[in-house]
Amino acid sequence: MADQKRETPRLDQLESGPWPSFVKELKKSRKNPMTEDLLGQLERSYEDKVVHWKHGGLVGVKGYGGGVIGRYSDVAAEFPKCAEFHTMRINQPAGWFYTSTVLRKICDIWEKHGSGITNMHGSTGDVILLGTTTPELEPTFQELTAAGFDLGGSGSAMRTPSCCCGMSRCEWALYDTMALTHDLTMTFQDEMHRPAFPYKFKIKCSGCPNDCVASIARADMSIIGTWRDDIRIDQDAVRAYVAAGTFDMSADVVDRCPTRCMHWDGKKLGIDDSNCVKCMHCINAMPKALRPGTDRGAVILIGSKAPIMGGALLSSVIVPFLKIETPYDDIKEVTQAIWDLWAEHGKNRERVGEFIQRIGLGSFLEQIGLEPCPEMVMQPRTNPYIFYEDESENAEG
Amino acid sequence: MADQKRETPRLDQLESGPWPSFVKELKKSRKNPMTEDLLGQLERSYEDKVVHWKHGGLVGVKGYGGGVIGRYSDVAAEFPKCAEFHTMRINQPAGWFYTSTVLRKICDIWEKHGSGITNMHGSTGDVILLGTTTPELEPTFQELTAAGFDLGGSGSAMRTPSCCCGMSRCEWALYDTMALTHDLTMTFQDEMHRPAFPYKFKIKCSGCPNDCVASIARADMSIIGTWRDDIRIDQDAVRAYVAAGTFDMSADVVDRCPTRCMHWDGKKLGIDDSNCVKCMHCINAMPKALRPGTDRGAVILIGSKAPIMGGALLSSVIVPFLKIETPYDDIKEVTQAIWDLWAEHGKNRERVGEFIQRIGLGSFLEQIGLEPCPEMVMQPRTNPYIFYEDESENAEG
Amino acid sequence: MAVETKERRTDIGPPHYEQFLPPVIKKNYGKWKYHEIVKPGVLLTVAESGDKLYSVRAATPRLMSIESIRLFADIADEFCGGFLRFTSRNNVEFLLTDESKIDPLIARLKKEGYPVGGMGPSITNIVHTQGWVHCHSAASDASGVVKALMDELFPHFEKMDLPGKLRIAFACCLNMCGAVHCSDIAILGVHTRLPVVSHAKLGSMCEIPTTVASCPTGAIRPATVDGKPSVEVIAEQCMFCSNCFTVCPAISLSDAEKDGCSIWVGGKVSNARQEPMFSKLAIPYLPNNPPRWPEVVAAVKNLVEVYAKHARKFERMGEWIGRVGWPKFFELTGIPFTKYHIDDFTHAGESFKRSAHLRQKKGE
Amino acid sequence: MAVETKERRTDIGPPHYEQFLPPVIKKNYGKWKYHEIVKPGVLLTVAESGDKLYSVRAATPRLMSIESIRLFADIADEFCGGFLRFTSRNNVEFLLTDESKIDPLIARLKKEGYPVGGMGPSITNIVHTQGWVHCHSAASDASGVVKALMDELFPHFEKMDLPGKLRIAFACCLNMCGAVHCSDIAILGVHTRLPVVSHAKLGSMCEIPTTVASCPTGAIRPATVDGKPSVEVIAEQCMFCSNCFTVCPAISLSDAEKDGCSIWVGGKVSNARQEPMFSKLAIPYLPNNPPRWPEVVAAVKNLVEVYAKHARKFERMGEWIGRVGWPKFFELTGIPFTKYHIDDFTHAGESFKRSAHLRQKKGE
Ligand code: SRM
Ligand code: SRM
Ligand code: SRM
Ligand code: SRM
Ligand code: SF4
Ligand code: SF4
Ligand code: SF4
Ligand code: SF4
Ligand code: SF4
Ligand code: SF4
Ligand code: SF4
Ligand code: SF4
Repeated sequence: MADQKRETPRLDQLESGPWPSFVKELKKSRKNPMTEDLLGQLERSYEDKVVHWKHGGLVGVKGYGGGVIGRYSDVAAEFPKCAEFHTMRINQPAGWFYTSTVLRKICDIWEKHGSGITNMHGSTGDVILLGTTTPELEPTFQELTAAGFDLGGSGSAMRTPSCCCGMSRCEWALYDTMALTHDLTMTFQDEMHRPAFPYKFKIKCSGCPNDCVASIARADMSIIGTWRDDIRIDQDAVRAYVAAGTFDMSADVVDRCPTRCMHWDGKKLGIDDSNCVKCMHCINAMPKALRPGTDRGAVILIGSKAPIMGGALLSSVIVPFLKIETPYDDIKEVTQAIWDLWAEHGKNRERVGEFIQRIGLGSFLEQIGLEPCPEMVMQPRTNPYIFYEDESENAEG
Repeated sequence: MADQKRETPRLDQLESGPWPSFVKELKKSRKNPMTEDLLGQLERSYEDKVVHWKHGGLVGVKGYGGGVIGRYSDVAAEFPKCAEFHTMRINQPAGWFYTSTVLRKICDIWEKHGSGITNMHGSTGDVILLGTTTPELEPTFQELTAAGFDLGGSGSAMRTPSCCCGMSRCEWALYDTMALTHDLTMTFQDEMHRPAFPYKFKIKCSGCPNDCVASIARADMSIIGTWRDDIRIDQDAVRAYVAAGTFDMSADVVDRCPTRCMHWDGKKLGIDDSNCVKCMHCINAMPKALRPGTDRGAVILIGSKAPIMGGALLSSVIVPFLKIETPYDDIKEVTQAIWDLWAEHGKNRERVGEFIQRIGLGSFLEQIGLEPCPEMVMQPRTNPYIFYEDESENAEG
Repeated sequence: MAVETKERRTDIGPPHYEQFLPPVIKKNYGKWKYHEIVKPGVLLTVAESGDKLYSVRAATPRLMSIESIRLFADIADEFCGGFLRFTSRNNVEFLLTDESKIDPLIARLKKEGYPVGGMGPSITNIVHTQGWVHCHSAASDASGVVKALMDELFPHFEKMDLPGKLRIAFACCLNMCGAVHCSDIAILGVHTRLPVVSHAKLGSMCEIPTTVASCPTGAIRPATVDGKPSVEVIAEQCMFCSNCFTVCPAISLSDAEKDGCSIWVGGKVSNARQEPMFSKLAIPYLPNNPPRWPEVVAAVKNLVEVYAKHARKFERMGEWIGRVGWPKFFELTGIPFTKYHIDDFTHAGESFKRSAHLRQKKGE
Repeated sequence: MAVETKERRTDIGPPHYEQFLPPVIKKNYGKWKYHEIVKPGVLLTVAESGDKLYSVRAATPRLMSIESIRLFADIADEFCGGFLRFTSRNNVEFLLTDESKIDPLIARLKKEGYPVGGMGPSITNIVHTQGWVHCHSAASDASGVVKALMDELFPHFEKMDLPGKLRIAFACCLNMCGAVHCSDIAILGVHTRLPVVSHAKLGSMCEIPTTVASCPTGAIRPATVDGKPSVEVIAEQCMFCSNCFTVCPAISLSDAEKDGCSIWVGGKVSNARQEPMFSKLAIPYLPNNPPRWPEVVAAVKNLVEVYAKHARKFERMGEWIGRVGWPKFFELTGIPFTKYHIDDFTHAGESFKRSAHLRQKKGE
């Protein structure tokens, strides 16, 4: 059946148009019988308007509790070559940098052992190798490690950390995102490969508050670069932007500053840095004229996640400013303290953000040994339901 | 004991100072033995730092389920004259207007039947007659009704509605708060005097968004005047304010407009009324120059309350604009519809605001027969937990 | 409808307000043009007709003897044809048309101990509650704290020297009978010790299911004590709200040494500029120290002075804090930030700071 | 640590990124000065040293054949010494120092079907998920909807003609594997029919307590069906989140006719200007209509065009709506506002409009 091409009239309609076509990609690999059957099954889904995959069983490679997502067809009789169609999550190099050489190595391995179809990349950041069978998992894994690659995370484990390109290419990187990501990934190999948490735990590192890796929305721990001193201003360059007329300095920059701490008199740009909340907007608007300060570090935020099950969360501040310096001991210590607490007291399938809301941020901080500070809240509590402990310690002079 | 003055060294310290002293007030009435003992008991509380009242039992006047708060001393042996010390809540005239004549009538009645101590007024708005005994309740009530007064609300009933002075003295009143309050009070006498709700229900009427009767924070139904057309501007008067220099037009007015819909070029004030949210600020700043529009009515909001037990609530919009015209049928209909639903499905001690949050605003609106509109929300939902009914009705062309 | 005797009047409602309005108001009702605060406590309202109404606002302690009400009646007769009103914040207003009587009226009121002021950008009367004078639930007195506070804040009542209106409220327990949850500054009486249950009485005095249901945090469960049906309180889950006490007289939370006051800031009610806001916790606990609560008075005074110094014109307390940020508020007021400030009730997560928008403190 | 054979390498982690960096990056790492988008899809980054790096960004469908990856490798060898990277939104970037190679590279990429663009104020790649290609949970396909959308929105990828960045995301079920909850525009696959329980299989395939606990609204309770232990779903309490299905394979929610897509708007992630925001519901339901989902495409296109026409420079979708108000958004887009738009989950009350700040529509 595999050397006979399946009819895919519905999918074929997605080959036309200016945007790169995933159907063309599938067809490029259709010489692989798994992919040929995948095309067939997908066409079938387009006809039936339902998915044709079943829950995955527990599959994986020896000694690893994750990194592979098992997948089985519910129409295997018709599409036997993709009856089993597991994915392997391969930990990407920090910043998603490659050379042609190393990419070809991955392609060769996947040509030999899998469907030839990938995701570059998965939403968490891994290289996703889409579709292979249980027996192929271990050989694939061994060839990958030989080529220098390892599995990423899945299940109730630390997940593959990811980061923006940071210092490699961006003038705004306020700490070395790629170095930190690589170091944390290496340090926490055990936590990634042998799930021992109540649920998944993701780390994402962005070099500045633009947050190009969406860490504040998609990571249990979000590490976002920032600075403490003054924005550096080149007044000539500011005037050049204004002269060029690409934007209206008052309406588009000054009035858009979230704290309105900028002042423009037509000649000189003033910034009240004590009220600047490091949002990046003015710098984004004038990259040649404004630069972040030089006293740099990061904000650590915790707990973002998708809606299941208590509703989506954004991460919230637990360390307003931290210098990011090798060997990153303080970040590792706070991470470990959080994991210890959450691993012991978190419920099954309770993300750390939900856990904190359940036990209370105040009590969470106390237990991981951090001092509360007003930067952690949008505002102090509005309800009077205070769990007073010993009033003598609350009394104020 | 009563003709012998009690020692009140602690309270005496509160007689000095520029602010009017409640201790002086108590002493002015100490010829009344109840008040003499009250002074004694209060001094005792100042000494013990605890309250000396017990829970009240059910006391009241015939045919009424509320209007009286029973109160008993827990140190009655020592202060026998205030062993029983009930308060009567007397429905104030709308806007708290009085003549000297009518005030004297109340004083005479209270001199005869009670402690001679009052609150002008209670937080809900009533005249509070503080302190009498069970046998005095009915005679007091009869003399009050003879003088034209009636009891206010207490318990799980409609509470005494109140309002700002509105059209009687304020140029900003966008509907007749006193007329509406009086009419609603008269219409709902039964609901006020014979508690039949799951919990209390308060109505407060403010003539404009300044909300001088705090309706949005302290009323289950808040009726706040507003307008739909353009703010009327007297440009000469605007310039006069600027010339007088009491404020900085740009910094204090234009930049303080919540939607930044004002424009000042040094000579002329422009307002983009389509973006004006009727906050009143610019009008407050320049009462001689700006006036609300002439197409007037009110916003109806629902559900505010103090924190017990799900947390405090502010009222939220259920009717973004309504013309307020006698006989106020539409307000009465919506009130009745809300009461019917809440009375049937509300839990014991569940305020209507909590009830709405429990059953969902969408479903609440459906059941009281109001159409949902985007003015009712700060923003549409962010979570995907939608109770779809029949998808055919959701489908969109 | 209730059963009632023939002659007994019921459900007559309040007297119609119209009979209490002075002629100038009746004539110009709904036809006012503009107003002006001519001096502290004196509001001039001008009608379309050109008629003028003066309202002179005097402080009251709210808790009033009938002797003082009669005094007000006499003053009203003397200066303004017997017409007066009270305000939504328990001040009294004398309503005049004769401008020449304003100063004598002010002088008279002052002499009698009811000073004039509380208008415009000032501190007006404190909305408050019963306290030890009448309520069983009070964790602090109300009138005493208010008197002590206003004696100290008095200059701001008589002068209009603040950036904007500053509304203060006091409530003696978490029921918050008043404006505490939405005030520029609020003082709230709090219990901080566990409920004490009289197991002997509970069975006969309270319904156990109602008592259990009353607890917002589920800290109460049914229990049999000494063979009698009663309830027990799970210590770690109790946050001292007193709601169990409200529904069950066999429970008590009062504690002479551990009751006290908390301080809240930054709420508002008006729609002017920013939308209405709740008050936020500033100081979790201060002791009850009658008769003048010096710790509470000092704390409030500090808040008022810091606000007065730093806020811009028209800015309410909460708007000012919103502009400079909470870290700055704690820095300027010198109030320590503790875990109590971090919400941990139902919607707690909504108050966490979920962005990198931070005013960074410059490094050393 | 796991048991492992001697020769078997485990826990080696990813390769170190340094070996993949082009020389210009190695030299100027952390020492960049400024950047400039020289034309759509071409970013110039200038180092303190004066060195210049050009990044040319091309679209990918994310779902890539190894044949195409090899093609990218060949192109990288030809134009930029073999150095390339992928972005956080699944585009590919070729890293050059030789300015003269930019245009030939762009031409070549375009010829191969990987057009260049997606920078600056434009629409870049859609963050998306597996859909019918790989996930058991999908209520809609992912790649197909994305392809249909981007074909239609393509001009906004190639040009920088929008007020600000416009980020689109797609997820095929409520697990939202990606950026749906914080995107300018998000499309979300939804089930709208009750879970169907295979009572015969459930007992052996699923843990009943886990299944019961999985439901956010408590709609599942244990039940005995035909003498076997199983669960039942309380219809009125189910909001089709599929979480029970995630933990229990004996439950299914797929429905060929009733599954579909919802549309969300106004989320963002960056801290630029306003703080990060969640996406808000715009359209509760549109049908699944493969292969090109015309209803979804039309709806998104309308949203993009309305935004493009009305937003100010730099303003993201949610910032624009914040400025003009939600009523205006619904008016301009012509989308009907329904009860589905009103939150009714746990924190619902936080979304109610609790002020009189309303843009009143002028009366007729
Ligand atoms: C492959 C990937 C989607 C993709 O196409 O890229 C993916 C695929 C799945 N995700 Fe995911 N998630 C993927 C990134 C995400 C992200 C985005 C991120 O990491 O930045 C999220 C949102 C952020 C977050 O973590 O909350 C995400 C939130 C979920 C959730 C909901 C978790 C929650 O707490 O709300 C589930 C449900 C679960 O865990 O049971 C889930 C579950 C799943 C499962 C395992 C399905 C399941 O029910 O067990 C999917 C397997 C699909 C398959 O057959 O391949 N996936 N998942 C992404 C991982 C690739 C990679 O390793 O690079
Ligand atoms: C007298 C008064 C305080 C005052 O000094 O002015 C008062 C006094 C009491 N209130 Fe109140 N409330 C008074 C206005 C309020 C207000 C303010 C308002 O109406 O604008 C509130 C906040 C707004 C609200 O309704 O939520 C208020 C919220 C409460 C609550 C909490 C209700 C909640 O849903 O959170 C309770 C507790 C209860 O009902 O069990 C309560 C309960 C009580 C009780 C009956 C005590 C109790 O536990 O049963 C108090 C009786 C005191 C006494 O012995 O005289 N009182 N109460 C006010 C009524 C006077 C009047 O009729 O004019
Ligand atoms: C007399 C009274 C209404 C009544 O029927 O009793 C009243 C009367 C006036 N208010 Fe008020 N307000 C009165 C309580 C309130 C309240 C309610 C409260 O405090 O509990 C509020 C909401 C407070 C809040 O937001 O927390 C209130 C918020 C305002 C505002 C908005 C101020 C702001 O910037 O937020 C204005 C506008 C202004 O002052 O420019 C205003 C303006 C006015 C004006 C100028 C209206 C007018 O043209 O007559 C009146 C005199 C101003 C003054 O006192 O400074 N009135 N006003 C109340 C006097 C209370 C007192 O004795 O001090
Ligand atoms: C390459 C990439 C990082 C990476 O390591 O992969 C990247 C690179 C740059 N980003 Fe980004 N951003 C990248 C994803 C993001 C994301 C994440 C996302 O979209 O999922 C965000 C947050 C989006 C959000 O808020 O929802 C993001 C928000 C920004 C912003 C803030 C824009 C705003 O106004 O909100 C800037 C500043 C600007 O563009 O002026 C920015 C600026 C930049 C600059 C100019 C930084 C620089 O100096 O190099 C880079 C090129 C700009 C461009 O593409 O227009 N980048 N950027 C990502 C390219 C994705 C793509 O292929 O299209
Ligand atoms: S997050 Fe900041 S440092 Fe990182 S790539 Fe984006 S703009 Fe550059
Ligand atoms: S970085 Fe943001 S907050 Fe700081 S000055 Fe610039 S625009 Fe304002
Ligand atoms: S609420 Fe408005 S109308 Fe009523 S008194 Fe206050 S300012 Fe005047
Ligand atoms: S009333 Fe408020 S929203 Fe309207 S123009 Fe004046 S300040 Fe702006
Ligand atoms: S706040 Fe509490 S103690 Fe004070 S009057 Fe109200 S119920 Fe009583
Ligand atoms: S005081 Fe409040 S929290 Fe404590 S047991 Fe009583 S009801 Fe529960
Ligand atoms: S969003 Fe849902 S259906 Fe799509 S990949 Fe994630 S878990 Fe699977
Ligand atoms: S789909 Fe969601 S809401 Fe419905 S029963 Fe399953 S878990 Fe509960």
